[in-house]
Amino acid sequence: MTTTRQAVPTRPRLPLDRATVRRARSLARKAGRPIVRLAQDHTTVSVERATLRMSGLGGADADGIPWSNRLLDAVRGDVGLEHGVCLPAYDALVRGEAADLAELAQKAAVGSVRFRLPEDRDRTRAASRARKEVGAGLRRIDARRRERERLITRHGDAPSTPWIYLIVATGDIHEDIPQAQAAARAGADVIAVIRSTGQSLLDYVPEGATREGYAGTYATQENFRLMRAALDESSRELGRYVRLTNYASGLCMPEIATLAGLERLDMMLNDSMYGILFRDINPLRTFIDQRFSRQVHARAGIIINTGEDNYLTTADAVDAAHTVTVSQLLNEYFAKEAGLEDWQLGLGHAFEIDPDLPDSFRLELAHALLARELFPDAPLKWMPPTRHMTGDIFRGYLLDAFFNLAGALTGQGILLVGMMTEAVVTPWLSDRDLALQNVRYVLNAAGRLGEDLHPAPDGFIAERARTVLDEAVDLLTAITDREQHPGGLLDAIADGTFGLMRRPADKGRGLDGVVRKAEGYLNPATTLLEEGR
Amino acid sequence: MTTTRQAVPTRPRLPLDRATVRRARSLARKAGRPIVRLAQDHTTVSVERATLRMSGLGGADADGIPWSNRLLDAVRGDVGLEHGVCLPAYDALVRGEAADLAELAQKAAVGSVRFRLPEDRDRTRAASRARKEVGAGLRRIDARRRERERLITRHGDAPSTPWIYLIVATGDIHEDIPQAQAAARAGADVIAVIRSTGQSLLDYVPEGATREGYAGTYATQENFRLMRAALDESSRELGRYVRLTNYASGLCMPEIATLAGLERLDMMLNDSMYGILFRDINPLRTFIDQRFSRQVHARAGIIINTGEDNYLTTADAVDAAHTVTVSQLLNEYFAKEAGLEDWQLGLGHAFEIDPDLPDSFRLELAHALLARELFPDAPLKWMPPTRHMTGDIFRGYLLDAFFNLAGALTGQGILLVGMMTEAVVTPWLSDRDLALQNVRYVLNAAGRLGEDLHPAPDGFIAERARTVLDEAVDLLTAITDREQHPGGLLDAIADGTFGLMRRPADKGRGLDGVVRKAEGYLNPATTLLEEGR
Amino acid sequence: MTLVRPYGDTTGDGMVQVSFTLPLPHSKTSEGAALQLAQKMGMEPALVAHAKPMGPEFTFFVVYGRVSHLVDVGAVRVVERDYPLLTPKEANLAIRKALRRRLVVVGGCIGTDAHTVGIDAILNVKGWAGEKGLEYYRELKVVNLGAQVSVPELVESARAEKADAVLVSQVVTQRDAHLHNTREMAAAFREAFPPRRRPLLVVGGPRFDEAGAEALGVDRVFGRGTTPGEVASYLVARVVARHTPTRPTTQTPSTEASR
Amino acid sequence: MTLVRPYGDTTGDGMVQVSFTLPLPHSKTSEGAALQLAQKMGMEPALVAHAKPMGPEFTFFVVYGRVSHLVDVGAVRVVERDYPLLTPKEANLAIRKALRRRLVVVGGCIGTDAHTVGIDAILNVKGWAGEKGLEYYRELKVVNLGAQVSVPELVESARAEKADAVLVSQVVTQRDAHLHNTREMAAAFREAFPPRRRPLLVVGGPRFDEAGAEALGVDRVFGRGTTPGEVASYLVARVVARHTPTRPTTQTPSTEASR
Ligand code: B12
Ligand code: B12
Ligand SMILES: Cc1ncc(COP(=O)(O)O)c(C=O)c1O
Ligand SMILES: Cc1ncc(COP(=O)(O)O)c(C=O)c1O
Repeated sequence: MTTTRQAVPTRPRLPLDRATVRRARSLARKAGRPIVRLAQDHTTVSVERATLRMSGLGGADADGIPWSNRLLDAVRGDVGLEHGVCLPAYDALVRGEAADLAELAQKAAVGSVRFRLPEDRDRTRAASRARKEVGAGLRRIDARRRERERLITRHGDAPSTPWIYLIVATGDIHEDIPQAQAAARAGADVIAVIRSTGQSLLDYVPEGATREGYAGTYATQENFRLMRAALDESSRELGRYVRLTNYASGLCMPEIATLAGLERLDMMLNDSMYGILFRDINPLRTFIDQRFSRQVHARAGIIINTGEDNYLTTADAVDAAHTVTVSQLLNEYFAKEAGLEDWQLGLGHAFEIDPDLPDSFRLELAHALLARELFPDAPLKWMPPTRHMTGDIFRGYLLDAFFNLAGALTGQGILLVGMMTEAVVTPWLSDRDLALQNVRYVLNAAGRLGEDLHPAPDGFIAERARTVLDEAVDLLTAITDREQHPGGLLDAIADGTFGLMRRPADKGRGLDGVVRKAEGYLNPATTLLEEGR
Repeated sequence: MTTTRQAVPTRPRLPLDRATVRRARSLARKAGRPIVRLAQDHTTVSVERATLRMSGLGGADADGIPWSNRLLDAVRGDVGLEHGVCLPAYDALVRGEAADLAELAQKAAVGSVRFRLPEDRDRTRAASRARKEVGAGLRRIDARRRERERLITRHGDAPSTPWIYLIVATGDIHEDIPQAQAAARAGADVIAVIRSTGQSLLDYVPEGATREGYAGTYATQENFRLMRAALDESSRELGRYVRLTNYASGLCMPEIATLAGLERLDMMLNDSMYGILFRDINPLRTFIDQRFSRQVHARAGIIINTGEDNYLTTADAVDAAHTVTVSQLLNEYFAKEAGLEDWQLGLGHAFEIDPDLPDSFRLELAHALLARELFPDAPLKWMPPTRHMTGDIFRGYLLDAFFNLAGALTGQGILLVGMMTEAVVTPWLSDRDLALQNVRYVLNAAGRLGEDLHPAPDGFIAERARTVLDEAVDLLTAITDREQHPGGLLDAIADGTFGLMRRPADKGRGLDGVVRKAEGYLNPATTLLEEGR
Repeated sequence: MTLVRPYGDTTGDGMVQVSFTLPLPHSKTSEGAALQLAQKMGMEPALVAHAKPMGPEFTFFVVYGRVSHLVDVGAVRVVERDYPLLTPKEANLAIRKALRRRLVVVGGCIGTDAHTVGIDAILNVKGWAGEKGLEYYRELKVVNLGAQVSVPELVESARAEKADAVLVSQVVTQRDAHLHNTREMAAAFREAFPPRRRPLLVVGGPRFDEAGAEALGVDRVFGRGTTPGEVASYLVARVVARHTPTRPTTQTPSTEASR
Repeated sequence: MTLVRPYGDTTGDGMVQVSFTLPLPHSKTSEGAALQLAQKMGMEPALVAHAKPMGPEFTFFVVYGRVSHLVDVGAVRVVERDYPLLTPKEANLAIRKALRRRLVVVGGCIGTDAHTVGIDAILNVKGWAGEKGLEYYRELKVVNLGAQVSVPELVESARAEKADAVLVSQVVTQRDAHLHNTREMAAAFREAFPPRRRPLLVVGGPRFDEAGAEALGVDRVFGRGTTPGEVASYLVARVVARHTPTRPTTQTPSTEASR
């Protein structure tokens, strides 16, 4: 399956020791493998609900609780989730309790169906019906992927890299839409609608078009649809396909991923540890949800964006630079294991070094080049300064310019456009316009300066990159050392290794939604996704 | 005599063909020599008044007309200026008409003295008295120079290059002073007090402290004194010598230069063609005045700043890039002929390329590196964007950042700090503060990036620099070609070669102040200045 | 010298810079509309220095001009520090003397706000701007509940820990989220505790107006750039005052003594 | 839909950004003073997003907030183009038909202003923004006096050239230099010419308010971004109107005929 690849422009090279790079990758694999096994052995309420949604179950009851939650809760109440939701649910359909999942959910909600775990022939029948319906859902996702490819061919792709990525965040989908269209018209290649502050901790996906988010807009299937349609209109108008991004994170990560696939979103924020560290979601829950959501992304042809930038908002960007590298290597391992390809790996990093530090810009170049060198085929996601932004909007505009310059010089794939009002408000319409002007000037005036930049092999920049890589290898060695971390990566997370946040494996939200799979567990979504590759 | 030299930081190198460079210099010499001869053969009212001022004649009459003008006009009325003002004036003193020049001027103003051209013994006496008094003035200038050197030793010099040069322009010396001190405190190494719009066309130097300039403050001896004293105070406070700049330009260029020497100004704007092109001052008048003023600057240890940047406000910065180079070569030739040394040559150039042009920043780097390469020992003066600045102050702040970056990367000596409000108002206090913050960030964060910049010998940047140099040689060839320009440089100026301004040699203001020297012309200032070297 | 004007480059010139977007297409009329707004803001004369169409329906403006308003510095009411700044040592001593037990602080980010860096800057040992955080104070017991704490949870913790003070951070301000959440929190505490037993309520965050405590129903608001030392000093001053029976009060100090 | 408010990120939110300097040292009080000024400008609530001391006596502020002012687009009075835009060809034709001679334009920068780029953009063949300048028009006679022309010189040239129109540029605006100079120029022309023989007076420059013609005593003001074509079209419309005797007028057209 061919998909657009980003052209890598001429850029400075950094000589890294190949053996060290190989060692870093193999340590990441060693650290990640137990987590993958853990994910394989468990399911979660959200993974199961995602499977129901894939089969086409949408809508919500009068209180706004989605039918997928209603149905799942009823099944769990009756027979538990150890065997997955599909067997009991489809068994009920096979038994003729309802014509489809929607009706079944409604009946379940009023207690007029009881579920059982079908066995033998019943099991086979339920399983085959489940496989058929889930398979139909997967084919809808496949169709959306082909549709994207068609539209890109028809309208053309983003004209150059880095892709210009802009955030919209009014809280009201009907304000977001014109703002997103304005941003696209002004040059954005990617629009991200950030989510209301509270959503990630909701254990359900809200329904319908929404107008009441705080500092972001709820991610709902309808909001996805509305925005994608609006951007399709913009793509037609502008003669280039404008991508749409949202967040597969929080307690509903697998469901959001599924909805993204169904509504043809193009990129999704999807980090292996973000929810753990910054939303205090339970680590097991997160890793299990994450594997499923990445399998869906892989299938849907969605590019993921990881969240290493966040660590540098709580930890120092110089001291913790190597934690970014370690996390990128882990995210890469988890992503590939889930079936994602290199071109889908928008690994994150950020321009967050204290601007008062001498040579701060050269340090940023070193860090950015290191990521570029380590992941040459990934469309790296380069995040703007946030932590050291202040209410001095002029200084903010200046820092963003140097962020843009570093992005251009080091061949980043996706440039999240910084806003001069970072420390004041969620972006205003004019902030985005000014920010795009900044990007355009820098790329146009100095974008090709990378050709003239040749960091000396033993100079300041190369030296710094090597140091960070070495520190990353040391950290990975420590994480995988049974003496220091008997619980491996989970122990390291509990220790505050990433972003200085301490998150023990048995704490955090959503642990009660984690279920160990029983012997006869069945989930046709997982099966089909894993077969599909 | 030792004077601080600016350290040249590590910077990218540009391979230029040495033979072409030599050829460019010899053509500039060829173009400039007739102009020097012309200057040697003439004097002007301002040169003569400068000589009177050097002898200590200050003050003005009740209408504000300086005594030096009064005296000069009386002498000219009686005997003409072909022999210089000194012989008739000092002859009158020797004759006992007055105790000193001041009294003589007062008497001359009311018509109670008549002047004659002394001969034989009388001439010798007048000449020797003139030489003595003018010599005393020159020794005051020498003392000021030593004082500067002492103060630099005591307080320390500007901590690094480029020197940070800031403009003050309220029109009121008493508002200028606190603003200049604030600027110095905020990091300025050089303060320039720009002049009221009208001053350059006044054929006299205003007197006293002034509060009524438009878009600049009058250059007067008293204003010089007040500001220099204020900056001496700041230098003490800050532990570094803060330099003061003004403008030796306009119809009184030689007098202003003299006052600058007497009041210990440190740098002076002093271009060989600015007055011609941008003030429509007669070319002969300008070149004659210029030679004298440069001799004074040479003696006073003052660094001159030339005005090539101005061409790019009326002509296109890419099309006319080579005219900047030609002018720099001419300014260099005229400066050295007048006794200035390399460290005194703040040759001008500017960041004025249309920012919408692709690769505009790399083009700027090419132009800036060319100047750096051609004049390796001169403290080049790097001027900020002005022409393409708009009322979009955010964009302005951005362009200034890239100007600062280019300045740092190419090792410029003097950085005139750009203001985001360039297209709106003369700088506000806060504009300067923000502008300095911009400079500080860029120099601190990326100032040493020059080490990593290596334009390929046949790459975009080197290619562009070579093209400009070749075009400069072609233009100089044309200027010195008798067929094309029988009148040499004067014809080229008349043609609109520089800044697209056409200025014929027989037009423009101040031609009536030009006088061909007679056989017995005497001016001890010129004599002493030329002997001094 | 209590009356001042904005300063551009001359005393009294009154010059200011303004930028805004109008939901109008760019035209002479919308430039006129921008000038009208500037005039309503008191700018006269005003100059539209920059007008930039942003799509067909919006225009961004930068306006410069002179305002005639006078600023009466004498009339400015600010929340000045009305307590002595103590070192950790002094603070510990004062608590020990007045309370004879540790002073209990419960803190967190309420609502859906997950910005913990600010409250951590105040509470964690590591501190902020070179000052150690409240956990460093031996006589302070700090319970940091972290992010996205619901108001009922917070009230419950405060009760369970017998908190002397509750410290709440609010960073997200879009649609006045911080104000709503703070009011809700204050109301819940007023409901849950009798007046004299209610813990001291303190909110903080970079976009709060420090003068707004009363309107929000809390005891104190801390804004941008607060340091842990200021907060500790404030807590000591207030809680110690509450526990020092020498000061005359209209209420009986009975409940105080029992705590 | 004639009433609008500034737009931050939501219709009607009224959000604006302001920056200014106060001649006060940085302190809570001066931050309060900044808020007071913002309130006087109609911002409520207002947030001091940034406060930066500039030396001991000044503080720079960036303030964000909501203004309650409504902009009444219907009440905006702008100088809209009240003449047809002509191509050079059309303009030449109109002049030839109405005047039967070339229309004479005298231009320059008066006072001490030496910014000729603007007037040259209008007058020189080269032109501006892709349009040729007035010199390109066959039926226009352009006399460009250049920079720093004194008012008496200008009046003299206008008289000597029998100018139909005088075009003056003013770019320097510090201390309202452009307004003073324009008023002085207009007064001099009123003094030197009988009303009907006075040439059309046009001033231009980037910081003029186009609505100010009357107050300045000139016939028209052109601002930022004027193109030569607009100026030529205006001149043709006005001068041709003067020379078209069909329109009723209270004055005798005698002098007109003699020109
Ligand atoms: C770091 C950061 C994050 C981190 C938070 C990590 C963490 N664990 O805290 C991450 C990346 C997770 C994050 C996420 C989001 N963020 Co955020 N984030 C920031 C950022 C860059 C810095 C905030 C910060 O740490 N400041 C440093 C601390 C020390 O300062 P402070 O909070 O002001 O605290 C000081 C004082 O205010 C005071 N103080 C603060 N609290 C208290 C409490 C008490 C009791 C006292 C006494 C004093 C006090 O003392 C502190 C020390 O002086 C700001 C932008 C900026 N530069 O300000 C945006 C910002 C705050 N984030 C914002 C948004 C919108 C979000 C999101 C909601 C976006 C989204 N929809 O996904 C998410 C979700 C978060 C959520 N649910 O709340 C917006 C808020 C806009 C607004 N005005 O409403 C901002 C302003 C960015 C922007 N312009 O859009 N963010
Ligand atoms: C180029 C320039 C110069 C050049 C001028 C060269 C020349 N021959 O014109 C040089 C370098 C010589 C110069 C010198 C000075 N300058 Co100057 N300069 C500028 C600059 C960078 C651009 C102006 C320009 O050319 N704009 C392009 C033209 C095409 O635009 P325009 O003038 O707006 O004209 C358009 C319209 O306004 C209109 N228009 C203009 N005039 C007319 C007339 C008529 C009749 C009509 C119909 C239309 C019309 O049509 C034109 C086309 O659309 C501005 C900053 C800026 N970016 O704006 C400063 C600026 C104008 N200069 C300024 C100053 C202070 C000076 C000096 C006084 C500084 C000093 N003290 O030494 C000197 C002295 C000049 C003097 N005596 O007047 C200030 C004015 C501040 C103020 N608001 O009062 C500015 C704004 C810079 C600043 N922020 O300090 N300058
Ligand atoms: C990697 C990642 N995931 C998710 C989010 C969104 O947060 P939430 O899940 O709370 O909407 C972010 C926010 O920036 C992020 O960086
Ligand atoms: C080289 C040069 N000389 C002189 C001046 C000052 O102009 P004036 O002589 O009119 O004061 C300038 C203005 O920028 C200049 O660039």
